[in-house]
Amino acid sequence: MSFILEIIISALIVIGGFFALVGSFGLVKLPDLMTRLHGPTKATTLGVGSILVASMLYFWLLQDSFTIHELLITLFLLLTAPITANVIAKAYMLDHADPDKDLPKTGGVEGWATFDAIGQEDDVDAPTTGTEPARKPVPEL
Amino acid sequence: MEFLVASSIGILCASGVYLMLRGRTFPVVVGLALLTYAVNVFLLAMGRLAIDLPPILSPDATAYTDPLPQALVLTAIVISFGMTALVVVLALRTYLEIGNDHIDGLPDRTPESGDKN
Amino acid sequence: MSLTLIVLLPFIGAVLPAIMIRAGRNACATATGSVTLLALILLAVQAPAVFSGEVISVRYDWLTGLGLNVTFFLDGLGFLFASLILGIGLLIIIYARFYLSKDDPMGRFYVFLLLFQGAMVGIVLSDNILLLLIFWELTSLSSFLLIGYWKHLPEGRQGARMALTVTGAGGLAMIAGMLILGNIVGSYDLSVILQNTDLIQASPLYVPALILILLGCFTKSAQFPFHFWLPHAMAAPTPVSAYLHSATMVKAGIFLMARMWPVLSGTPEWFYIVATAGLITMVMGAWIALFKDDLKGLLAYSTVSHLGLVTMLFGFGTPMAAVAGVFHIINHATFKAALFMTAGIIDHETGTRSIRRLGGLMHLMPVAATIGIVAALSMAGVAPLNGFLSKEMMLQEAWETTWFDLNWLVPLLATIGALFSVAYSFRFVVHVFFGPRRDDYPAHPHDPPFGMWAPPAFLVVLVVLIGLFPAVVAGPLVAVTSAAVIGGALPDYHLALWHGVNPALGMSIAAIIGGLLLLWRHGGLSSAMENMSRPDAKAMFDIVIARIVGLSRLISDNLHDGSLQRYLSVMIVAAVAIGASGFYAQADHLAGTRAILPVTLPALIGWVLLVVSCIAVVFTHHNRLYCLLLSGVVGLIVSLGFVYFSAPDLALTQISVEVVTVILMLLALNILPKESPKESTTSRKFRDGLIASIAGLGMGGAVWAVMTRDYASISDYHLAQSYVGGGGNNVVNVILVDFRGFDTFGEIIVLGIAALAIFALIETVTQGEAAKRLAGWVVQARRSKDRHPLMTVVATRVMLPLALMVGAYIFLRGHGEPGGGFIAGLVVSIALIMQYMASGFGWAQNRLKANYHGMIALGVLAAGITGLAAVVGGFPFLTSDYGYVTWPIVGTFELASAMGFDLGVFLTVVGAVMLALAKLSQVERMAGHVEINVEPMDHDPSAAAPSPSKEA
Amino acid sequence: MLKRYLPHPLLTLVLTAVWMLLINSFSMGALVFGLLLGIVIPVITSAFWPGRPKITNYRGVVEYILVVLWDILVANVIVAGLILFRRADRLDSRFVVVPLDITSSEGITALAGTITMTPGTVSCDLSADARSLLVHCLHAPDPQGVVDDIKSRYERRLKEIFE
Amino acid sequence: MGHWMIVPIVLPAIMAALIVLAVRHDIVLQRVFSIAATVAMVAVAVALVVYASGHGPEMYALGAWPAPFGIVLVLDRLSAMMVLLTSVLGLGVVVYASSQWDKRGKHFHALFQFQLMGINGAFLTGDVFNLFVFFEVLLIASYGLMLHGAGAERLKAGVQYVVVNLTGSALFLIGVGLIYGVTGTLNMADLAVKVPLVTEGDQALLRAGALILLLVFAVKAALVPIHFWLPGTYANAPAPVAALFAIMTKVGAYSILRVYSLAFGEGAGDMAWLAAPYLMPAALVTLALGMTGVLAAKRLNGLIAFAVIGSMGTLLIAISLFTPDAMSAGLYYLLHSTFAGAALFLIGDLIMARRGEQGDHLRTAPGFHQSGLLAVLFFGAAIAMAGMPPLSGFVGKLLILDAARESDLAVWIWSVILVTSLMCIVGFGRAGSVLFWKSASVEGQIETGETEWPVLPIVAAGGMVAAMVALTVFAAPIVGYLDATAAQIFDTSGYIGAVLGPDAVTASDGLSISEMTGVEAETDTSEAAAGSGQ
Amino acid sequence: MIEYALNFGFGCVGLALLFNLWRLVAGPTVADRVLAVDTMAINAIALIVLYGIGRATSMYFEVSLLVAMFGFVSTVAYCKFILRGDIIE
Ligand code: NA
Ligand code: NA
Repeated sequence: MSFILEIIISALIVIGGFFALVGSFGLVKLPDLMTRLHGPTKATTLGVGSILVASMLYFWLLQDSFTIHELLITLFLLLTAPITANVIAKAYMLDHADPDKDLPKTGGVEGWATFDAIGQEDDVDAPTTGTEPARKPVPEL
Repeated sequence: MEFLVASSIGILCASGVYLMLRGRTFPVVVGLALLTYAVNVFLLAMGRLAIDLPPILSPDATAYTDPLPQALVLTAIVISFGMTALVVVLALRTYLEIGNDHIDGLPDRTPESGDKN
Repeated sequence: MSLTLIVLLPFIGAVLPAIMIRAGRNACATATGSVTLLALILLAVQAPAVFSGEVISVRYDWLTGLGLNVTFFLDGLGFLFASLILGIGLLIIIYARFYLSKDDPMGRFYVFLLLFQGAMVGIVLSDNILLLLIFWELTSLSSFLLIGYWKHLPEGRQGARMALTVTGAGGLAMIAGMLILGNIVGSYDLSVILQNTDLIQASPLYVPALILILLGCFTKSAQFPFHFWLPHAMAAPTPVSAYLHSATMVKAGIFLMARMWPVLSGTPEWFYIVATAGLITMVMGAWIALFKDDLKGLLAYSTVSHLGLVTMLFGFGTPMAAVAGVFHIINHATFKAALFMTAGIIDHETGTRSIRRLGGLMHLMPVAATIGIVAALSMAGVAPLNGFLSKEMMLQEAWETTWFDLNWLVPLLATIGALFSVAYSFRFVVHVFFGPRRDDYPAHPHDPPFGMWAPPAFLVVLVVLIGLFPAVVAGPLVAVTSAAVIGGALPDYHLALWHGVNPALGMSIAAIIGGLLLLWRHGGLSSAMENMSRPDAKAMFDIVIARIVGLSRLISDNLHDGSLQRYLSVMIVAAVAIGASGFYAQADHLAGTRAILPVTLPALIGWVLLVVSCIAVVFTHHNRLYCLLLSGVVGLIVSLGFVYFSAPDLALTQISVEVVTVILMLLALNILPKESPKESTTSRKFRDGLIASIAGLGMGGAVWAVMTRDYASISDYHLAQSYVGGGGNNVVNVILVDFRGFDTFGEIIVLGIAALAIFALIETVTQGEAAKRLAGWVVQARRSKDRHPLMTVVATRVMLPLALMVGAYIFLRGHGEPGGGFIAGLVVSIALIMQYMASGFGWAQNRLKANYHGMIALGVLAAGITGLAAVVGGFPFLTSDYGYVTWPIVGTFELASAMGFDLGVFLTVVGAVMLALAKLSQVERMAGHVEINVEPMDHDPSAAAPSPSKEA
Repeated sequence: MLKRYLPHPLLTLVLTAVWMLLINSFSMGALVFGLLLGIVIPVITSAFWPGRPKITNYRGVVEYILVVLWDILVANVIVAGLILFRRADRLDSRFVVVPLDITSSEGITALAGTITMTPGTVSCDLSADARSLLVHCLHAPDPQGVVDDIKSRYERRLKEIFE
Repeated sequence: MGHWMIVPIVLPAIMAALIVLAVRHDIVLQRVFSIAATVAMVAVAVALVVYASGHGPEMYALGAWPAPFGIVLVLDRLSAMMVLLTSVLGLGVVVYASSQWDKRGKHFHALFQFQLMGINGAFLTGDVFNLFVFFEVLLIASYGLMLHGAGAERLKAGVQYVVVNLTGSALFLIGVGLIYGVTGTLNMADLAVKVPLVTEGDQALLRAGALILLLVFAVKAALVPIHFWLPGTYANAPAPVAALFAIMTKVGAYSILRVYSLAFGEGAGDMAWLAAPYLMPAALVTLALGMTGVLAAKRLNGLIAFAVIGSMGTLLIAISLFTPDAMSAGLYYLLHSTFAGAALFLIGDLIMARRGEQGDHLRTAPGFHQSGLLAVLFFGAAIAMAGMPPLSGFVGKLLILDAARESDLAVWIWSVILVTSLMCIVGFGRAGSVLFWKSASVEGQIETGETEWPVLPIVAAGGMVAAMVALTVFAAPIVGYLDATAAQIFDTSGYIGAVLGPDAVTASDGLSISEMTGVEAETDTSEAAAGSGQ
Repeated sequence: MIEYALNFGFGCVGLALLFNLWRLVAGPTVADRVLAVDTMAINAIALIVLYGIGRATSMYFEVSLLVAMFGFVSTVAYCKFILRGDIIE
């Protein structure tokens, strides 16, 4: 019984390590940021998730101490990975993507949020100087 | 293992010191941060190295690492955090006041113009 | 008691002129004079005792351990000088009342004068050489003020500083000399020192002490080669010159030589130093005086010369010469003070002190002229005036003196000195008072008011009386003073006009005839002198001082060039050097014997990551964002290292601190330049690299040495007591909140202060240069139009409750497991900051409405009050307690007072982090020129209408 | 009354569960305390989450989670294959635009997150009016198929949950 | 002593927190709180001094943990005196600042109280790492105060000050770390017991650590060549802060004399008097360089700052002789130079405020308001700083010269002290002449609006000068106190016994000290241990 | 057996970290570097969990939890910085 469990746990560890490696390998291999983004957000997350499950099972089944808090980390990673990917993509596109040439049109009136503020015509932010008066609805500290 | 730790501390210290000797506030702050890492690990190492002997009492544990240096490092981390915060803001504030971020408040200079830095 | 009062009266009285000046100049002068008169009367009361040979003394303990006590004694010498100081002082006070103009601040003058007077009296009455030193230096200080009294005159200021420098320097040398002397004898009491001649003169330290003390005397008494300051001090008002530079201060050195005569004189060193200096001073001073056109200059150099004369006499070291010296002190004081006052009158009435512009004053101001002529004749040594008497005695002593086997040298030079003296004295008389009346005086000269000529007249009467009846008028005083100087039996001497035909008479006659001849040829000589290049003392002094200041600036300015890089490199090199010097102070270094841990794969990976990151930071530091990212990696690796080496609390703390630091640095980096310019030269980089490498080697080597050897620590106690005494299983946490809770108390205060200081720093950003710069700030980089991306807003909303949950968990478990108030505080702060970052400052701030200042304060108070609760219970500050509580359903749980403390930590951390970051973000908003947002996202698709912030 | 102090029972449950996960061992005391926190924390953070969606379709939630978890597993194998075995220049990577019907910001976020976690796609940007989603595909020879897949497999389910 | 020992630390901390919590928007209430707290602190400090002069060293075990395991405070003559000095100086400073300085930025009074807390903590603690913590408290408070009111020059100097001290803090930890790594303890008394027991093989490391720690203290004490931070910092700090900083350098000096006479003193075996060979030359050079700076100064604040450096040199010359006589002399000079430096900075500030754009530049300019009174004060403080009579500087220097005569370096010490005194006299003479005399030859008067009589500032600055007068007049009782203090410093067994109990004293080798100093231990150690609140 | 699996895991994750480091140093865009650091944090979690399994201790769970939380926060902060300059506006 315990042998089978060990095999399962070991497999999870191996799979996890493998995926983590693949994700990071993608980071090295893939040609540009947009493609590289796919590796870590998925492969790495799954890899770590798999190791976390291995840990859970290990403590639960082999160490006799029921632990499930690894789930929490998994939950966290699942919740945060898309946001991370989103902001990194936006950060990349701002400097390296021309919304007119490199990106498809939104299909609506407004452009992509990174380049286009709602209700305004301008495309790209020009350098701003200190003319705009700051409204202060919020008390400073 | 001790060699890895000692050399890490040495390298952290050397990088930190090198950056601290640069002419602008930002690298100096980063240098101080690196030196702080070095010092923190240094302090921890003063309690000698121990693997998987955390100073958390438990009936299973047979030995513990020296908890005292850890407590000292914690205090040191917190203090240097406060200090770093202040020095960062000070660097910023000084930059805003005098218009450049040279550590001595000197005007910007080109590489040819002097051996100041 | 009255002795003390004599010294103290001028000091106490010094407040009077300052107060009385409002009552008018007369009242002020009267008050000042009364003080002096009172002191003089007190002195006179002691006269009978002194003249009967008694030594009156008084003693108060002050600093007995050091040997510095307030002890005064009054013997003949002290009596003579005190009389001169107070008597002439009184005359000067009267004289000055009329001399000073309405514009001169008279109150101040009298204050300084009384301070000086007190200091002088102190010198001559001190029975403790340390006390004497105090008064000695006080005369330097008060004379500095008096010389610089006319502060609008550059000559006055410079003269004052020169006098202070020279006499101050001498005074400092004398301190050393006196300390040596005191140490030879074992006491600083003069009366003891004066008993120990043999001990002192046998000591190997006698010569250094002698030289150092003489330096003090010579500078004060303007002896060669320190004579140059005195003429420049003449820029002072004439009453000052008359008082300080003829009658009193310059005699302080003479006084001290007289005072120390019994113990210091009689050795060859004494003779050759003192007598030679005196001789040179006498001749040289007289020669220079001869060619001075300024009346006060003439008198000043004449004073130098006469002081040289007295010095020479004391230098001879014979009792007879000492008597002559004492007698000449008295005589010189009378005629020279009178002459100074006369010069002052002439200056006052004619508007000039230049002899070339004077002449014929006999007709215009007969009274003053008479006074001046009599006094000048006395100075020339013409019989039957008092100057003649003491000069005769001097010449006689000189006749009997052999200098390095040359028996003619001293008599010859003494005669020449006397000759010059005759010449300048007669020049004073002839060129000022006689000759035709001129019509080009700057003012209309006439005799001064009574108050102004009475004081010199009184002195001139003394000049005549002493000359005619020396034994009666001056005899007792000379006797008692000489007795005090000699400290033994008096020699056989007679104060009389006629001593028969002796060498002195011949020398005297030769001097007078020669002097008159010299005066006759004066015009030619004078122009010859003018054509001769002479060293100008003032110019030389100025050059020397300028050179010293220049050198100081060279050293100081070059050393303190304001370069932090230099300061830091010096500091680091010093640290390495001192550490190494300590380490290598021992010849053999035993290697440690502690077992080495094996290297594992994860550790090796971590090491590679760390090393590469460090190297990368160094090489890419010009790009600051990369630099930050890389240093973040270093932080991560260090945290992993903490995990690996059994320090989970450290890892937690490091990681949390890391994030806040990154946020902070990014906030700063938004304003700061994004790149560091490449401005270091290769050699500079090499040098810094070398320093850095050595520092790294030192630190690494030290840690290696420590880790490889065993030790025993006090922390075994902490491990043993953590649960039993502190109620916690996490020993690190128990140390933090209990064993060493006091450290933590200080640590949170550091954090609180940092936040307050940051707040204060940024508060001023709205003013001055910074505000201008921010108002004109140009946002350089392309900015995304999406200020608050929707996904991030939503995700952080979900995360907030989760993160708070984690915060609560970390806080509560800290005592038993890794965690605690600090980390929990950071977790909560970061969760809150996340709201600011995702949904914008305005929106988050409106919802948070927390008083971060108050939070910091409450945190410190909570920790402090937890500590004080123990005090109330009678235990030391921060004594902890814990217990177990059982509630239905919930079960048993631990309650520890340390949690109250940890709560304080938590509150302070949250308050400090939030205050610092939120306040810092104000700068960003000022620079960014954007509206503060009231909506969390730029466009909320859930809402029916477009968001209000877009419509505004 | 209950509504005021327990505005979001689901959130309370989730938080209590998180607490139990953190505590990592079951005890009555921990549960009570977790429940307490689960009630208190939503109240004190309510200002930061205005208009929290009232989710009542629990079955939909569970179903959705299972679907997504399965897709994540599959996604990873596919992406791993692409990374390891396909030459970079033979990847047919491109942007696609997913027009959105869902308007709840939570729903949009969940959809975008799901897209990122599932096969070969990463949500990159929203249009300024939140009507379309920019998605990057690692390897998408059939872009329209990807869009249709997303809309039918995820957006539909999410709409049921959130709207 | 009950719990009074904790008051100088906890009172200002609580007070600062209350100021931030309750009255941070009301400057008047802040002043009331701050001054009241400082007055109370003076009162407590007086009581502590009185108590300490009648008893041996006493320990306060924080958290009731026995030494060396917990942190202890130690009250002896020295620490009590330093706390009193801090309080009195602090009172003068807060009074001065309350006239208007405190309005130029936020949180002056809170930072000020925290600063006092840090300084007092450093003086009272008996634990090396706790000393580090209090160093940091006082440093970070000083950063806040130093930057109070901002301004370009001040900010520039502030950056340097902060960075240098951060480096110093790192070195502090390295030094403490090495000491702990070898001895396994942090308690100073315990260190004194354990240092002589360190085996030969480990001594090199301990020595290296102790010397690095010495360097850190020397940074605070502004010793050459690590004094560089001081001129810029002091010259650009707000005047009341610069005045308060007069005690900060003393913290460095105090730490040196405490640690290196207790743990590395006579009883330290192979490491006896470890610091002396390094300190003495550095102190001599410091004095020389400080006074060179005085001569070279082109600005008044620079002049004063360099004079402070010089005075630190003088003080450390006395300390590094490590004899009871010299220690007593040094402590006297410490008291004196603290007031002298503070007085000069305050007076300099009053002058500067009235000289308008001329500021503290030592150049000819028209006269200014109240120059008469300021001249008197300046003259008084200057002669004190230069060590001229009749103020305490002269007594202090005499004491030091007298105490140095037995030293091998006596000739050097005497020469340097006396020659530099002259440099100081010349430097201050030039400055005073330019400021107060030369203005008389220039037409007109500078109008800055500062025409009101600054009552509070004058009281504060005058108080400092008065303190020096008091030091002179009451030199005998003060030196008496200091002699006993010096004896107590050298009688380490009293300190060790108070902290660790009488058994520890017999365990250590450092027993013969009382014989050396000729002073018997006054302490009844068992009583001290009993009264420590355990 | 788990021992071998763990060593394999360490090897994989270690190699992954080195890949991340390579991307961090090589760039070329800032976004690449941020992505590299973010991935590093996630791999670090794997490393800690593997270590925990190897040592049979759950002592380090909170560390990995915080790495997860704060890795995210700093990544968002970096990106916000690139996108807007001001991360709190
Ligand atoms: Na638009
Ligand atoms: Na996807």
